[in-house]
Amino acid sequence: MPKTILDELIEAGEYLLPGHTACPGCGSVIALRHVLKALGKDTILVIPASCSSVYQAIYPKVSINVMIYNVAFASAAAVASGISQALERKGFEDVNVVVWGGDGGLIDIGAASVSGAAERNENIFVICYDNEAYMNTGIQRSGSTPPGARTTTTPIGKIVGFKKPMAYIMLMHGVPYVATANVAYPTDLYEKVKKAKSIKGFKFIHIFTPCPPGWRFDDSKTIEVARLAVETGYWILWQAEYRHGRIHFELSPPSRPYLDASKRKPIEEFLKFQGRFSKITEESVKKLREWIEYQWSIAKRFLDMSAQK
Amino acid sequence: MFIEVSWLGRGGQGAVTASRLLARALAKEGMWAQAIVFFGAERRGAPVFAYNRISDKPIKYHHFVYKADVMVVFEQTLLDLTDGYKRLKDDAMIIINYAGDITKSRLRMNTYKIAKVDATSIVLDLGLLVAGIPVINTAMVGAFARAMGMPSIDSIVTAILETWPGKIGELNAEAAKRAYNETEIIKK
Amino acid sequence: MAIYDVITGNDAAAWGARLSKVEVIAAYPITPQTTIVEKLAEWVEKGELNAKFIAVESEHSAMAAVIGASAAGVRAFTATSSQGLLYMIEMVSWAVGARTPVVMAIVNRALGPPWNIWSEHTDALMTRDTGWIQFWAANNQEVMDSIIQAYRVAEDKKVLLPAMVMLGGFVLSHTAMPVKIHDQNKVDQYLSPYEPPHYVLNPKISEAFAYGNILFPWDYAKVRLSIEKAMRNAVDVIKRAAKEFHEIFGIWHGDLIKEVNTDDAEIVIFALGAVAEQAEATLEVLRRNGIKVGVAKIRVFRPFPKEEIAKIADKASHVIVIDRDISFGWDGILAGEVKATLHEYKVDTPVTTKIMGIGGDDILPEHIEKAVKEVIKK
Amino acid sequence: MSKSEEHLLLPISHPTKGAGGKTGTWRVFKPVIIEEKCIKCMMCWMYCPDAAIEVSSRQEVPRVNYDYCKGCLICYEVCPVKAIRKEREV
Repeated sequence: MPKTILDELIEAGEYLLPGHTACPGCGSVIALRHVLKALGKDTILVIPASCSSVYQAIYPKVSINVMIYNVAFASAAAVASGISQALERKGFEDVNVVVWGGDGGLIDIGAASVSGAAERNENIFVICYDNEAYMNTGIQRSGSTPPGARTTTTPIGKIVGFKKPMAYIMLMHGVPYVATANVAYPTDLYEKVKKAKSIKGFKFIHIFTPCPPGWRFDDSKTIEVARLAVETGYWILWQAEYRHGRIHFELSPPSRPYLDASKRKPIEEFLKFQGRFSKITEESVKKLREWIEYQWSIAKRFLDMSAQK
Repeated sequence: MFIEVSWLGRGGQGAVTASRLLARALAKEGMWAQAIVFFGAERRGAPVFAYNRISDKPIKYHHFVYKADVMVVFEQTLLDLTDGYKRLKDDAMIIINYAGDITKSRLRMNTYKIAKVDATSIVLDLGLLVAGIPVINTAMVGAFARAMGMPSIDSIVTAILETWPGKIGELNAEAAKRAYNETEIIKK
Repeated sequence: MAIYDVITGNDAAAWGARLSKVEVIAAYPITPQTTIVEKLAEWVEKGELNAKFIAVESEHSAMAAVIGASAAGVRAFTATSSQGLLYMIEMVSWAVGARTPVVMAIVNRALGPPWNIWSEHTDALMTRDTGWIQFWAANNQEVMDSIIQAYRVAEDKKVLLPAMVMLGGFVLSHTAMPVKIHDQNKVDQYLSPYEPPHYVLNPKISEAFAYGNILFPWDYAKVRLSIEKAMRNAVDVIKRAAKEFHEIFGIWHGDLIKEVNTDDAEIVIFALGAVAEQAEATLEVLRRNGIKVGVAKIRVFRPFPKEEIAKIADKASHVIVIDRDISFGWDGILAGEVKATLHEYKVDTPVTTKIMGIGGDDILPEHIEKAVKEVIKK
Repeated sequence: MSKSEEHLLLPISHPTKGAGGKTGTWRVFKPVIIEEKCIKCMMCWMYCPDAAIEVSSRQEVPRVNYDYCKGCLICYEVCPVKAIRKEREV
């Protein structure tokens, strides 16, 4: 019987050890399990302040079986740059230097260091697990919180701002590899990380990871919520490579049907599960719909650009 | 021995580099020399100050020069513009870039020792221009050597060639040598 | 053979890093530091220095990158000034807990607003409590030599803490003066290649571990206490580093302090960096006038040389502390440290404090003479 | 730690199973895999946030490690053949 991705995932073993301290149903750790399977042992995770600085557990033990360097909130991509350059200087080029952080650390406060590392095309991965708010400090809005979502700093639902399209922003840096992923599609995530591993230079992967306590839904619904994000067109799965002045952009299989807006489920399907949207106004829903359209219009433009000869 | 030098130039003319070249050339002869710069909000053309402190033993002073023994002036208007005379000791020497008859200048010939060189003509002749501005700094270092009797022109040439290897260095060395030869010392 | 050259303090700092064979440099430009990293970038591009130069997007990232590089086992260097140092300060503090023995040159400059690019020590003194070893250089030779010594001290297995080397903005950074550029072989003899004895962030070398995950208060206190122990160990390590430097290079900048004419001095002046050397220069004039003055150049501000200061002050009948810095609502920062030290050691020599040279205001010999004469009148 | 190393107490942690303790005690409901219904699709294993469902090959029925299973019941939700039931524990 030929080996499937599932066999590969099983054979890869577990680098995330049971008995970590993430909340039950945490989307981020599901993603981390598969990311680490793809990366393997020769990996250094650089972790800024985030849920993952807590769920890795408490000194003198740690729940993750690869090397971890915990760093200050805004500094992760710069620390990773230093590590990567030092390893290269010492002749160790086949070590994965990986920033693993949340939307707060990588899309907001640490965005300058992420952008700087991208511009210098540092040989690092920046992998953002996006739970759409500052969960570690107790659910405050972030630049990645969608319109209408309630957080402790947007108690009636986020009114000001959209959701920062970080993956597109990174793509515009002209870095070798950018992808989005989603915990509901772990094999897609696994393959994207493996692909990124084969590329030298800056890699950015943006993973959608629902947070049961922060989004106020039942612990068991993480995968369902994540899948609905794709099926409603709210979260688009794609990967892109930049080579010789051209972007090669492709929609990933789970998102392909939804290029056709009529195939998408209504956004309400995604919203209704989540307490954070329980009091969402019609105006915010409209804003969300527009935002989704806008995200797809960008994707279409990149698809067209890739199709041109 | 303890000599304090002021360089009075305009932004772009290379007064700062001149003071550093001089210090470097003096060091080659076993002298201890500082080259000090006052950086403000210089723009091309605005007055610029640089200084040297020269001694035969290590200097531990770390301040600007307020009363110079020697002032190297890149053009005479700068003296009026900057209250230059107030920055001079009573028996100071002024080394000035000046074309034509020095007795027709506004310089206080009776107060100070004067050394004069037409550095602008030398560098125009050699084509030493940067961004359209004649760069007279190396010529003025040559004039300093003649007027003060130190360092030797050879040390200056060496310092110039170390700073700019190649054609640019040779042109600047030539400017320094010509200025050295053409400097006139006018007694008070 | 050593080369004898006339170079600026910033070039001397760059030479210090070059002779120390730094392997990763990450920096962001700021006046008056910029020419240090310009020089290093030039050497790296020309291949004269086998190092990686990371042109980061901020000072915060500069310190972050050198922490990462040092953790991964290389000798790392950066430099900054003023606002840049303050922007970086989160990571400055981080480097201590990370136990990354990086060295940083700080070209001291005043803080804004209003904008001011000239010399003042307040910037570096604001990092006083971070756990960095602090060297204060009084001239360009000392700038270069202190960087080499700083690596030796920082990387010592009894220490493993970052170290900074201070030089006054413009006063040293842009002032050229004779500097003996040491022979590389001699520097290599003095400073062995960096081999981290505590941890290396490299899965090819070490088993997986996590550095710095959450730690409960009782354990945290022990970890921080170990930093204090390392800082105390640094005292002897600095003394030995200075002594061996003298043996190899024949140059003595002092160890934690350099005393000048303190033996018979009635009045002793304490100061940092080039300000201390300016006071030293003024001594000659004062002594010629029969005033017995000495200068204690505080070369290392952290660890603070309390015992030495107490001894020097005890012999004198009056102490003057000159600060080119200010702690608003208190006094000069060095003055505070000296006064507390004398109290601790029960030395009752009177202390006069003088704040001068703020924002690059020139400190002239007559200012120092005046301060001394005021004390005499008392 | 010897006296000579007291200055170098590093905040270094080592990978350990159960670093956060026996997180199985967090559960209210527990998932139970019904072996005879299981089609070995491994969805439960794939989506377990706690790596608390164990399997070493595709030929096996996955096993729940109750020492660490926090009882989120994602496995119960994702099982395509309802081969997992939930049992109240508290």
